[in-house]
Amino acid sequence: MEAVIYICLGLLFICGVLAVMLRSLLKSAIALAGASAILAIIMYLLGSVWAGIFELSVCAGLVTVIFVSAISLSNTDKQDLAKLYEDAKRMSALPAILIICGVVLILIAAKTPFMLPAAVPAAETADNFREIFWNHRQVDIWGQVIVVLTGALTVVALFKERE
Amino acid sequence: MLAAISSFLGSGANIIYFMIVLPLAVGAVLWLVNNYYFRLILALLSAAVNLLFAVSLYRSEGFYLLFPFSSGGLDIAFNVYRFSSLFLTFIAACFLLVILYSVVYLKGKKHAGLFMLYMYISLAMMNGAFMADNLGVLLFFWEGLLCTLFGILLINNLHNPRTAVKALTLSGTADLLMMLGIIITAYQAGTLYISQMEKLPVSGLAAAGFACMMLGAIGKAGSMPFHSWIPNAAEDAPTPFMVAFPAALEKFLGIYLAARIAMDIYDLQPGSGASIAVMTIGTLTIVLAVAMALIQKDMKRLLSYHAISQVGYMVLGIGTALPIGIMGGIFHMLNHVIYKSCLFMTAGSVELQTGTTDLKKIGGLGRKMPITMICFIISALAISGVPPLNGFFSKELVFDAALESNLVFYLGALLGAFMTAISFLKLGRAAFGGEFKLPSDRGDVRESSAGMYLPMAVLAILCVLFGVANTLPLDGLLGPALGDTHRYSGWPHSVVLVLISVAVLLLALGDHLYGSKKSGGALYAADHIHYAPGLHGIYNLAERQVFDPYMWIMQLANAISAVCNWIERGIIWLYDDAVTGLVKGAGTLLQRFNDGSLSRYLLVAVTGVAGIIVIILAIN
Amino acid sequence: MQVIESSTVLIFAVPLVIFLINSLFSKRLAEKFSMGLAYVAPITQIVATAACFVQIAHLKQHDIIISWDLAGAVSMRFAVHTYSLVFLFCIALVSLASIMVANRTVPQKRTGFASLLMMLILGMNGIVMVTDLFSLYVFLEIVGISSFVLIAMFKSETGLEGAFKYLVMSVLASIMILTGLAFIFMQTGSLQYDHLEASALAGQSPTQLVLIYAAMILMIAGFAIKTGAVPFHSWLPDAHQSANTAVSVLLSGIVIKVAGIYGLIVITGFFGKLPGIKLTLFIMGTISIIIGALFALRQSHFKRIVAYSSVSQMGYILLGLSTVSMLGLLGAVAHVFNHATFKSTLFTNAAAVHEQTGTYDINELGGLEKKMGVTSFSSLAAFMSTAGIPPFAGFWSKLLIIMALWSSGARVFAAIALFASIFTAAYFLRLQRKVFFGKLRDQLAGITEIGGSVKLAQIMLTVVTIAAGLLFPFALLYFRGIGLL
Amino acid sequence: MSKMEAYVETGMLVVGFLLIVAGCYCLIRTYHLLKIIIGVEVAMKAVTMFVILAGFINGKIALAQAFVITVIVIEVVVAVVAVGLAINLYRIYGNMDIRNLRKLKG
Repeated sequence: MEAVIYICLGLLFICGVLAVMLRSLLKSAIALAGASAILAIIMYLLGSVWAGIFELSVCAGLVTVIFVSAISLSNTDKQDLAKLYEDAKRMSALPAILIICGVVLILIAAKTPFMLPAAVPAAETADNFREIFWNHRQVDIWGQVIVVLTGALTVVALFKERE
Repeated sequence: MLAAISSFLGSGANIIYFMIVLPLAVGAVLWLVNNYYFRLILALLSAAVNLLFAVSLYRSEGFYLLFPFSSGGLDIAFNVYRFSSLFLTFIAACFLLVILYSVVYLKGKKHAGLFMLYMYISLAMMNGAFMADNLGVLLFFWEGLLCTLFGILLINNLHNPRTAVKALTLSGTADLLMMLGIIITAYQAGTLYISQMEKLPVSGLAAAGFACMMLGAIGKAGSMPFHSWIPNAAEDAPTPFMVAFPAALEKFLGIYLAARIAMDIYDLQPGSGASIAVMTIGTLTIVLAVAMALIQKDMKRLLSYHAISQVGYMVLGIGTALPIGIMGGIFHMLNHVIYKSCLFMTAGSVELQTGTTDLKKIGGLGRKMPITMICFIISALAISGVPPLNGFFSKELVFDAALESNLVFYLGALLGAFMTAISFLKLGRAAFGGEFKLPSDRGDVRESSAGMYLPMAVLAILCVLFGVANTLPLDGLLGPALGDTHRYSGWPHSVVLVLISVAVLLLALGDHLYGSKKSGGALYAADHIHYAPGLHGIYNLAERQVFDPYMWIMQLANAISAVCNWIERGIIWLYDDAVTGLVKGAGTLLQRFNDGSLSRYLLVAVTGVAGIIVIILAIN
Repeated sequence: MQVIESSTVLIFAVPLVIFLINSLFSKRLAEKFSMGLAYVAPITQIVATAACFVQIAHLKQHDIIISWDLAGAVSMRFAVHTYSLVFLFCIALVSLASIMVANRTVPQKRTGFASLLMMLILGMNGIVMVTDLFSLYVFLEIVGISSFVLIAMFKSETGLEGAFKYLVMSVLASIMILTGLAFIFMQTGSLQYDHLEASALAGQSPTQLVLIYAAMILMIAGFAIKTGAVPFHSWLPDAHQSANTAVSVLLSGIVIKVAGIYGLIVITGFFGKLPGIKLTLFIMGTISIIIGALFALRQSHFKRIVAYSSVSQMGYILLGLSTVSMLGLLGAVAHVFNHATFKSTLFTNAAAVHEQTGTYDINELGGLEKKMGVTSFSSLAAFMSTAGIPPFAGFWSKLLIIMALWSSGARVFAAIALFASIFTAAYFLRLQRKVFFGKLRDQLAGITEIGGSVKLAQIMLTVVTIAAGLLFPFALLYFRGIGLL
Repeated sequence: MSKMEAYVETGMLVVGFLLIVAGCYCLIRTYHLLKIIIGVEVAMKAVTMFVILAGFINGKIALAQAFVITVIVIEVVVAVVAVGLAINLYRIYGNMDIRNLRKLKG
């Protein structure tokens, strides 16, 4: 299983960097969707099925749809992104920065005595999740309800064409 | 009553806070609301509540209160006990009358609200000063009073702040001395709390501390050498100010502190050098100020010199360091407040009706303003020390103490009494006697309204009451407050002294009659002294303000400022150009940096995170 | 208990119900009545807060936990304590002022404004009452989202710009806070306040606590962004300047404090004893005071000056928190209350001046004192309170903060805090002088004092400012007397 | 727990940090409004992963799932608001350049 996780991590990293570096907004959005999908797989592998499903449907699906519609509304093409927004030029330092950060982080992880807390095996089932989500986290659910209502207000307030 | 108030306020000690906050709040309201009747009612009501609080404090066992949220050096401590609460009561009672008079006097005048605000702030400051146990806190209230004094003098003279600046300079110098004295005293005693101080011996550095504090305290009361703004204020300031400040409130405060310095903070021994020095200041104040009063031709100015001269008796009494002297000094202060407030009120009443207090222009007012005249006569007799009015008894106590110390002081005091009597004979006859001199268009002079003569009448009655029944103030109030069980009430025990005093008064009467006959008119009755050979030259110099310490200070200041001009210029450059330039430059630089670009905002934020990481790593 | 429970229900239910009513009505009807209806929420909240306070004073219990079970099992837990009551009261007061101002400054989209305001109130109430760090984050986002939309909904150029900048900075804050939460969760296994109190830092060595340190760094930075402390302040003047003034009242008056300061109060309450945290807050507070004041000195836009003054004042609150002592916390909370009142006053005045003269540029104004007496006076009172001049309320809270700094040994910071008051006085004197004092400009000759609800709001807030100043020591004594401090 | 899994956890932390760096870099450097939002989303993926990782390490994966679901909902709504703002700005300026947003400064 570890090998699969490593591969997924690598893919997630690549998708994330691509989403930032790609020279077309549409491709960036698709790379982002890819990252979400791979994250969903990692979640599934770590045992959180429901979160994975949510990530896949909402982040990889809904968010991508929003992005794509926004991109089509604003029709920025490839040349524009490169020229008008100097995207390629301004993003070009990212790989170097990532390599430096990566080396530093790996050195820190390998050399320093810092410890992560010892892992505890999970002893929870699907029922347990349902219990926690619906009962123990009710405040959060109400919060979600309010967030969604606010989102609805946002759509009314911001997306309407000029009156 | 205390119980009722205490239960209302949560604790009796909370009265202490209310004594300070209530006047501030009322003052603000009076300032903002410009309606005469509302102002009258609220002023009376609040002064009455203040009096109620003061009385209930007086009747209580006393409180010691430490402000609950304090830390090293910033402790706010209040101590209310017999002596201070007695003064609180005095001042509250006096304030009630003064405020009634002021509201009526200032009806419809410009800046009346501002005047009220300053009056109430002063009350708050004074209450605070009486209750403070920490010398630093005391100083805060003390200086606050200086600010209101300055403000009140500025009210009508914004464009010509001569008097205000003079008062600020002189009182400020006195307060500076006080500050210095407090620093030395605290250093010597090792504590800022009066209640923890054991009587310091007046020697070495402590003597300097004593001198500074004493000068500051009696300077506040208006004693020489910090007196010379008072006659100027008599010309410029509204009369209620004179009633309130030089006549009453500042006397209370200055003498209160002088008494505490002599009794609680320092160990002032009778006959010691310090005692002699204080008594000398007192005697000089009496004689010199009354000599100036003698030649004045303006009612308010004349009275203002007497306000200075009378302080001399109080300082003299306290300076003797004898129980009888201190008692006499404080009793004299109480009496002085009563009759001098009354006198100033009559002056204000005259001014309001005739539009002037220049004695050359008025005369014969007695028939038109009978109540004012009666009040004037009673209080003038009291200030001259005619038995059996209150002034007589307190002066006798002071005389007694002075004689016990040194004959010179006694003679000086006696001379003062002589001249006081002369000048009041002249004033009374010139203003109220004789014929009516005002131009015919001002012929409608009549008695002032009830709001004005009521306080006067109360004070005049008190003059008589405190004289005839002097057991009440002496044994009933002051004795217990000072912890002195000796009885001073009743007639003075030494008949000889009384006879001498009476003889002096008769002598004064004779001199007055002689003078008025010689120079033709009551107003000029003192001219034979004014123009006597030898004295004439000195008076001339005095008129030209050669003896005015303010002028000395000013000349000194001029010299210093000439020397320090270039330093000053440098400092001005530092403040005007360097500092503001630096601040403005820094602001502009920041403004330029903040160019509205979101990337820069984010970059700054990320730098901030890096900064936090660095701090945390550096600490660990 | 009964009283507190029903009060909390009201605090949450009333805004929600008002929101539902707004969306159920027909559009035209809602546009007419929604603003009037909105008054109900803050007024209910003030009453409920007062009732809670009376009850707490009666019970002499500092901390009260309320559990609701809506769906069977014990589920929702909220806490009410003295400090959160102060915050709840401020929320209600500022919202009330905001609605009063909005009555005048929001001519259209009144329903939208009212509904979003209800969401904002809900979010802020949630923040101060939840018992779990993650729930705090959720309500933080509600506050954030409704603030963005409130700024942007009028679709002015600057409004959209300010909202977008706020959003991006806020998202950065969310990323940091959430990462911090994940680290704390990783270390302790729970985010509930009572679990954190029990398990936090118990016998751990620094190498084991690396996650907590990382979390603290990220969360302090995140909450500092929400607070607008320097160097995380850049969005604040932009957003507060560009928003409709009714919204600025809310943002500057209460949102930055509930979203930022309250979060910092919570996390310093748990982890403030870690070495380094104190110093971080000290430095951040001091820099905020000075830089904010320097910025404020150079502005010419009325609202921008006031907004930068918020940055500066947040510095004082951070200094109070940085002592991690009871006295400091008390000073900070008192300053939160005072800042809520005087900052809303100043923004209300900005609205009044703009409504009457049509400009925010202080260089085009002058001499309004004679024409707009109430505005001028309330501005003066607010400015004196901000500058900490006794006996106004700001003096007392600054005094408490400086005393806390002094007694915690940070005497240098105490001195800086004291002297920085001069800056405060400087920029507000400049504002007051340019706008209200001096000679009246000819083109302003015809203006009049603002009337209606804005004037009422000014009077209400000024009365609260002055009364708080005069009664502060007694209130303190009273709280001590009933054992709440 | 085997040693391998500890490495997995460290690896996830490292990758997550790198993704956050990438996202924030994009946030700071880009001139395009939508690209900013994409950068935010990239960083949020990493944060979501951290939460799940935390639940995985201390055995409270169910609680972590509850957290993650809430986070996702919030993330979507924030994205909607951001896109809404971006579109409104596009309507005003005709492009999505962040450099338009310099009216408020100083």
